[in-house]
Amino acid sequence: MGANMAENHPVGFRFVMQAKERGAKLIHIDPRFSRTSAMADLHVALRAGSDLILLGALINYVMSSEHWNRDPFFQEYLTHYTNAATLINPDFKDTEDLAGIFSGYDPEERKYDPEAWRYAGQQGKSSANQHHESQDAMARTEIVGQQDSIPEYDFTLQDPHCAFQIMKRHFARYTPEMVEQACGVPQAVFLQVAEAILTNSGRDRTTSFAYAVAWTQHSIGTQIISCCALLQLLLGNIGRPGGGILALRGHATIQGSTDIPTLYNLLPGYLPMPNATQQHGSLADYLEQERPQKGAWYTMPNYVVSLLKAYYGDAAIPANGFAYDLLPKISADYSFQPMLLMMKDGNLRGLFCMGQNPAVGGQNAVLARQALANLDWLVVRDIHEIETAAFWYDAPEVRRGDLRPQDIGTEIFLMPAALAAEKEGSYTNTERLIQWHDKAVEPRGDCRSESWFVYHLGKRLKQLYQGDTSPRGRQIEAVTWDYPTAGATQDPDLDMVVKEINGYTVADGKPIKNGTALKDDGSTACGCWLYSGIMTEDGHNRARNRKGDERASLGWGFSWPSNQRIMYNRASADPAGKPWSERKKWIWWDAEKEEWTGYDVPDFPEHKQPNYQPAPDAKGLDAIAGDAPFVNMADGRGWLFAASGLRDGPLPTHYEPVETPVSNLLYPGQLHSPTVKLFHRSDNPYHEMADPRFPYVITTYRLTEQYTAGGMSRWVPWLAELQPHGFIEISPELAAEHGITNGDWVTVWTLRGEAEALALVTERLQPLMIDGRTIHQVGMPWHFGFGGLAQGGIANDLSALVEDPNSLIHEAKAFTCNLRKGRIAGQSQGARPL
Amino acid sequence: MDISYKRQWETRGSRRRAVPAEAPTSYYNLPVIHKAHWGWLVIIYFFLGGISAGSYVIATVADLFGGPDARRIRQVGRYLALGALLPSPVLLILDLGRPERFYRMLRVLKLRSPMSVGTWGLTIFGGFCGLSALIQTAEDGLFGSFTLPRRFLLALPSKPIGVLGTLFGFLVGGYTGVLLAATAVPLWAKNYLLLGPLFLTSAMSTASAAIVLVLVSIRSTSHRTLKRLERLDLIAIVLELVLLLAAKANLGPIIARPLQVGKLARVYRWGVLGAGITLPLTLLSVTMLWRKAPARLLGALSSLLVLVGGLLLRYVMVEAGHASADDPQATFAFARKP
Amino acid sequence: MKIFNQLKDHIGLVPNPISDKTRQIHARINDASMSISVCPYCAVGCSQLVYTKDGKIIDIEGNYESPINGGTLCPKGAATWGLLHSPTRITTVKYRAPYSDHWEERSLDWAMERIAQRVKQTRDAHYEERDEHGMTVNRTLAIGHFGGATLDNEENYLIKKLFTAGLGIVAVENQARI
Amino acid sequence: MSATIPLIDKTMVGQHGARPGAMGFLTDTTLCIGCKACEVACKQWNQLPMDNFGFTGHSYDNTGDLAAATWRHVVFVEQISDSTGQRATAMAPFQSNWLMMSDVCKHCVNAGCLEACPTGAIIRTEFDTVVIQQDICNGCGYCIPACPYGVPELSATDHQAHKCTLCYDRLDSGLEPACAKACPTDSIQFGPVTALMEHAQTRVADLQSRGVDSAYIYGDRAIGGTGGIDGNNAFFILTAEPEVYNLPAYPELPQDKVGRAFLTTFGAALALGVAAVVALRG
Repeated sequence: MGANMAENHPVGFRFVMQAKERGAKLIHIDPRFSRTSAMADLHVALRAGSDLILLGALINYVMSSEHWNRDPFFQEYLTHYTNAATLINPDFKDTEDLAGIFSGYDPEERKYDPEAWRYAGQQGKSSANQHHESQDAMARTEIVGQQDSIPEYDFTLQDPHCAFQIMKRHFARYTPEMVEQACGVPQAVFLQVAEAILTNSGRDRTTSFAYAVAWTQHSIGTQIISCCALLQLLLGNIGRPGGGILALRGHATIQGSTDIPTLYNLLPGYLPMPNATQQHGSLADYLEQERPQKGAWYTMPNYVVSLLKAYYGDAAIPANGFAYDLLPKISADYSFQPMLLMMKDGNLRGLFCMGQNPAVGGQNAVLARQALANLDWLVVRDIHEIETAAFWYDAPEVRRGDLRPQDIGTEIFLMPAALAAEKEGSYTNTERLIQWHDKAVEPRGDCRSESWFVYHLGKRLKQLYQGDTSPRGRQIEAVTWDYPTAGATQDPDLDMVVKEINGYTVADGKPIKNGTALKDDGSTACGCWLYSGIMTEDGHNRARNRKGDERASLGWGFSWPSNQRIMYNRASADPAGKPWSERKKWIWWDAEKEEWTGYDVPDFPEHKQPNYQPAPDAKGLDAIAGDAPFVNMADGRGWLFAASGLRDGPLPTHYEPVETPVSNLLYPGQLHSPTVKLFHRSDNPYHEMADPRFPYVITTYRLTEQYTAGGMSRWVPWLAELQPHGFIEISPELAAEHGITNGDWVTVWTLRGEAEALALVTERLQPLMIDGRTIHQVGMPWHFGFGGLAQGGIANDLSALVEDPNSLIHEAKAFTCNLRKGRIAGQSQGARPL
Repeated sequence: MDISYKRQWETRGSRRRAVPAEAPTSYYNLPVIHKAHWGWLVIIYFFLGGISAGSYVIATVADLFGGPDARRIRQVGRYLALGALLPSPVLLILDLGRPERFYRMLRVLKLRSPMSVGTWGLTIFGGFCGLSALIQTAEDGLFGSFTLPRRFLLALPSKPIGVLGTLFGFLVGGYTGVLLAATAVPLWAKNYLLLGPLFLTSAMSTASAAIVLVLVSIRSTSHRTLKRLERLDLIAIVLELVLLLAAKANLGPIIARPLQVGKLARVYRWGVLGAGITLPLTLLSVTMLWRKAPARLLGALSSLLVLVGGLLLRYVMVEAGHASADDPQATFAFARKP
Repeated sequence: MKIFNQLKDHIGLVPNPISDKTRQIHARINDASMSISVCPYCAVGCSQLVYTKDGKIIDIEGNYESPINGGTLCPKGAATWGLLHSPTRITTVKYRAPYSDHWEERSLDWAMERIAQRVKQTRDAHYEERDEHGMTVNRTLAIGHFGGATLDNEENYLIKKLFTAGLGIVAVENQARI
Repeated sequence: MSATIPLIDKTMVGQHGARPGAMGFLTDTTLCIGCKACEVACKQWNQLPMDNFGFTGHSYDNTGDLAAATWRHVVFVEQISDSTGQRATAMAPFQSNWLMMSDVCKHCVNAGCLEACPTGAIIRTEFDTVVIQQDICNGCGYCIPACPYGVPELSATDHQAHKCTLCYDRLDSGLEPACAKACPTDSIQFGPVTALMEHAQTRVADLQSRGVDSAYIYGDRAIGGTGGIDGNNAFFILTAEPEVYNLPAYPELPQDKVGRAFLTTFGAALALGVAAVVALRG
C-alpha cells in the first residue's frame, strides 16, 4: 500500500517473490495497476488520498471481529506491549465529540495544544512555556513522551477513558460502506482484504505492510503511517520477524541523510536543533527541555555533549557549555518548501545544490525555477548538466521567450561530481544497514567527491576568516577541520570521519565501543551517537563487513542501533520471554544464562528479567518494565494513542487532500486537516474542493527505468531508451471523453502551471465511483524535464507547496488537474526524433 | 478451473499500428521475424544471374542440337552469359555488410545453405561462362587467325565444357528461388517447392527473350532461328504462369496478402502477370498464328516485355517477401498448423 | 588426415569451423582487479562488484555474497557502468556569470576560491548574532543547501558540520524531506 | 497439460533434443516483474549501444524488438480487464493480467541462422549454444530471414549480424550470463538444459496445481521447438498463447526444405532442358 515495490525496489521485491513461492499472499492497494499489481493476488484500486479511510476501516474490522476478540494472543500483545490499557486525561475530546477535530485546537493559530491529550495524571513539560512559532521543531520529550510517574492502567480495557476504548469509538465510523463510498473499493473486495490480513496475523503468522512516498506525500502522510502502525500493533505484527511496516526508501542513503541529517531541524542522531523560540538559551536549558526522564533517551546529554566535542574540539569546554552557543539556532520552518519561498522572496541569497534537481523535483517547479533565478549565486554539484544548472537558458519559460537569460542574475557554478566507485564512503539503506563502498578508480577530470568539496571549501573559509574574532569568525575558527588528506585528489581521510562519527575518547583518540561509552563530561567526542559501534575499538570499519548468512546476516555491514536488524525485537517473545511460536522465533529470554538471546542483537537491556517492574522514580532504561519492548518510549509501550508528538491529533483521522474532488464523507464539517501547512500566495494558488475547472485526480509516481528527477538516469543512454519520453497514464474511459488516443500529445494543467506529455491510454487506470459520482484519476511520472536524452513535461510544474504538519512533506500523490488533447501553444520543443 | 484466470486472447492495438480486424492475436502488430535487407542490388542480381544462366543453357543446347542455323544463338548466348554474369559478383559483394570480407563466403561449403551452394555454383559457373566465351571469341577470330591462344582454345572440348557448365547454369538459375524458400519468410517458405522452378523458368524465358532482342537488334539472323527461340520463350512463359498461379493458390489468403492488396499487388497483377506474361503470350501467339504479322517487331516487343516482366517478378517476389515478413499474421498462419 | 578433418569441418551439412579469435575468448574480468561498492540508486542497498583494469572500470555487476541482492541488480543498478561513463557527463567546471547567456570553462581552483569568497560575502552581509528577543542565534538565513540523498553519510556529516556548526547556515535540507 | 493451449502432440511435452553438456536459459514469465534489468545488464556486459530510441505507446515496451544491439527484450501485454470490461481484482498467483516476458535468442538445437550462414561465422559452441563469430561474419544478412523467431539483425554501425551469445565469453570463464545473473526475481534461470527442463516441468505442474491452468513450456518439441528445430536451449514458461508474446507457435527449420526444394528445381531444370532441346532443335 502506498508503494510500488516491484517497480521501484525490484531487488527488494525478490524477497516478496520468494515468499510468494512459499505461499504468501500479496495484496496491492494502489490507484494504478502497476507491475506490483501484476504480481499480486489481489489488486485493490482506490482513490488517491483515501488510504487512511481504508486503514481505519481495517482497524474497525479487526477490533469488532470475533476472531480477534477470541484469540488470546492479540489480547496479550495488546495489554502488555501497547498503551491500550493506559487511561487518558478524562477531559480529552475526540473527533467524535467535536465534529472532526480534537480538543485543544486553536483555530487562530491552526494548531493543537497537545496538553489536552495527555495520559491521565501526567503533566506535559514543555508545552506550558511554548512560544507560538515553535511548531517547527518537535521536542524529543514530545515524541517519546514525558512521564513523571507510572501511568494509570485498566487492563480489562473497559474504562471509557482507556486508549483502547477511545480508539474503538474513534474508528467506529470507518466502515466497509464508507470505504466503498469514499475510496471506491467495493465492500466485498474490502472484506476480502480485511479477512486476509486478520487471518494471516497471530502467534504463528505475521502480516507486513510496505509503504513508500505514496503514503508520506500527503497532507496527512504521517497519520496514514501511524494508522498502519496502529493496525499492526493491534494485530501483534510489530517487533516480530515477517511483520512490521517497511518504509521503502527511495535513495541510496536517504535513511542515512536523516540519521546523519542534512535537515534543518535535526542534529545527527535525531537530536533536535536548538530553537530560539524554545527555552534553548543554554545547554542546560536545552537539555532540561529535551531530555525525557524515562526510556532510552534519558542518556541524551551524553550524545549532545559528545557531538559538541566532535564539532568544536578544544573550544568546547564545560565552562562555555561545550561551545553550545556556537551552534546556530532555528526559529521557523526552513524546510525545502519554505526555502523555495525564501529564495523567491530574496531572503535566501546563495544556494548549494548537491545532487538534487529542484528545477524538476521541487514542488510547484515553476516557482522553484523562479526562486533559482532570484539567487545571487548557485553552486550545483552534479554529474550531468541537470535542469537546475541549465534553467537559465533551457527552461520551458525561457524557450517560450517569457524569460530571457539576460534577465537572470544568478551566478552559477556547475561543479562536476564524483560517483560511488570513484570515491569511498557509506550508504545507509532502507533497512538501516550501513554499507561501505570502495574507491575503485580516480574520478575523471575535475570530478570530485562532496567530501573533497566541503573539506577544501572549509579550509579556504577558515583561511578567509583567520583572525576574525567576531562570533562568526569564532564559529568557523572553532570547528575542528583537520582531517588528513591523501591521494592524487587530496581527498580527506574518511576513516577519520568515520571515527569521529563513531565517537572516540578525547584523551587518546581511540574509537569507543558503542553508544553506552559516551559521557556528558567532555571526555568523549561523537559525531552521531546512533552510529556508535560502527567502528570497532581497534579501528575496523564494520560497514565494510561482508559476511552474510541465511537469517539476520549480522556479519554483513552494520545496522544502527548496535547492529540490530529488527527494532523493538523484544516483542518477538511473549511477556514471559518465550518465543510466541517456533515459526516466528527471533529473540527470547535465556533463563539459564539470564540474558536475552536469539538470532538478532536484542533491542533490550541484555540482562533485564522479563518480570522486572521499575520503581516509580526510576530513570532512563531502568524505568522500562521487563515486558515493555518499546524502549525508546517513556512507558516502553507501543502507542495506540499518541499522547504527544504529533501535531495533528493523537489518533489518525481522515482528512481530504488539500485539492480534492469530493467532500470529507467522514467528517462533513472538516474537509482538510485542521493543521495542514498552507502557503497562500499568488504564485502558489490552490483549487477549491470539487472545483469544476479541475475535475480529475492526478497522482505522480516513479518508474523502474528512471530515477527521481532524472539526473542519474535520463542522461544515461541505456536507461533513457527504456522510458524515452514523459507520458501520462489515462484510462480509456477518460481518453474517450476527450477524444485522446494512445500516443497523442496531452496538456495537463493546474493553477500553478501546465505540462505536456504523451498519452498512454491504459486500462491500468480506472474511473472509480466515489459518493455516487464517477471520479477519473490520471497518473504522471515526475522524472521528466527539459534536459537529457529522455525528456518530457515536468509533473511538478503542476503540484503545489503544501506541508504535512509533522514531516513537512508535500502532497504530490493526490491533487487535482484538468487535461486536454494537444500541445501547449508556443512550446518550441519539438517532438523528439525517433 | 477458476473463471477469473481465463483470458481474452486479444491485445488492444495502438493508434500507430492498427491491428487488422481479423487478427485474433498480435503483439501491437509488430513483426514476428526479421525481414532480409535485400534491395535492388539483389533484385538485379537475381535478374541478371537468371539471364546469364538461361543464356548459357540455351547456347549449349543450341550448340548440341541446334544445327548450323543455331550458330548465332550459341554465339549470342555465350557472350550474353558472360556479359550478364560479370556484374553479378559486384552486385553481391556490394550488398554485403562488410564487402571487404566477401572471400569468407568461400571459407566453407555448406550443402544445406543455398547461399553457400549458390556462391560456389556461381563461382564455378563464372569459370565456365568465361571459358565458353573465350572459345567463342576464338571461333569468332578475335584472337587473330593463327595465334597460340586461338589454337589452344579451339582445341578445348567445347561441347563437354558446355554440358558441364549447363549443370551449373541450372544451379545458378534455380538456387535463388531455393535461397528465398529456405527462410522463415512465410511467403517464400510456404512455396518452397515452387520458387526454384519458378526462378529457373523465368531465367529461361528472360534469357531467350534477351537473346531474341540482341539478335533482332543486330539484324543478323534468320526468321526461323528467331522462331525457335520464341517457341522456347512461349513454353517458358506458359510454365511460369502455371507456377505463379499455383504458388499464389498455395499461399492462402493471409500469407498472400502482399500480392492481393497494395502497390505490390498492382505491380504483380499488371506488371508481372499482365505485361510480363499475358501480353507477350498474346503477341507470340499472334506471330505464330498470323503469318503476316510483323514478326520481328512483335518478337522484339514481346521479348522486351518478358524482360521487364522477369525483372518485376523478382522485384515483386523479394518485396512481397519483406512485406510478408513484416506481417505477424502471415508468420502466425505459417507457423501454426490447423 | 589433418587436411581431411579440416575439410570435413568446412564442407558438409553443419560445419563448425571455429576461428582462432573464438578459441581465445574469455570474460574480460578474468584478470581484472575488483572492489566492492554499493549501488548508488535506490535504498535497497545492493552490493556491487566493480572490476577495474589499468585504472579504468570495465564492468560493474551484482555481488553474489550479498544477503540483499545475491548477485542480482535492477536495470538502474545494471546501468551503473553507463552512469559512470555517461557520454554527457561533465568533467570540468562550468561557470555562468550573472546575466550571461553562455557557459564559461573555469579551473577548479578558481571556482573553489570564488565560491569561498561568495559564501563569505553573503554570510557577512546576513549574519545574525542575536534574534529580536536577544537570544544568541549565531546564524545566517541567506545561504541554503539542498542535498541529494545519494550523498555518502560521511559527506552529509561534513556538510552539516561545516555549514551548520561552522558557518551557521540553518537552511540545510535534503531530498530526504521530499 | 493446459486446456488453453492446444498442443499438436502432447507426448512431446518436455521433450528436447539438446546435446550432452547443453547450457541454456529458462525464462519463467510467471516470475517476471518487467524491470528490464536483463536488457540493461546485457547491454552493459556486451557494451551494446542505445538503439530504437522513441516512445511507442505499447504499454511499457519502448524496446520493441530483439535487435543487433538489443539481445534481451521485455514484452509487455496488458490484459487488465475480463471479457465484460471489468478490471481484475482477484488474480492468479504470480504474474497475471499484465504479461511481461523477457525474450531472447532461443539457441535452437538445430538453428536456422547457423545452417544458413554461408561463411561458417555462426558456430555451435561446446555449450550447445549458437554464436556469431564477429571476426568472420561478412554481413551477408542471410541468417536474418532464416531465423523463425526474428532474433539476429544486421547492425547499422558495423553492418554485421549480431545476436545473443549466451555470454559465451562468460561461460568460457565459468561465469553466469549477465541477464540471468542480474534478474532480481530469478525469472531468468541459467543452467544445464536437462536440469532446467526438469525444473520447468515441476514448476508448470506447481503452477497448475495453484490454479494457473494456462501455464506451459514453450521451446520443447511440442511447441516452439518444432518443425525440425528439435527444441530450444533457451525456453520459456508462458501463460498465454505464444502469439500473445509475438512468438510463433510451431516454427519450422527452414533448411529442412532445402533438399526438396533443390529436387523440384532439378526437375524443372530437366523439363526446361527438354523444352529447350525441343524448341531449338535444328
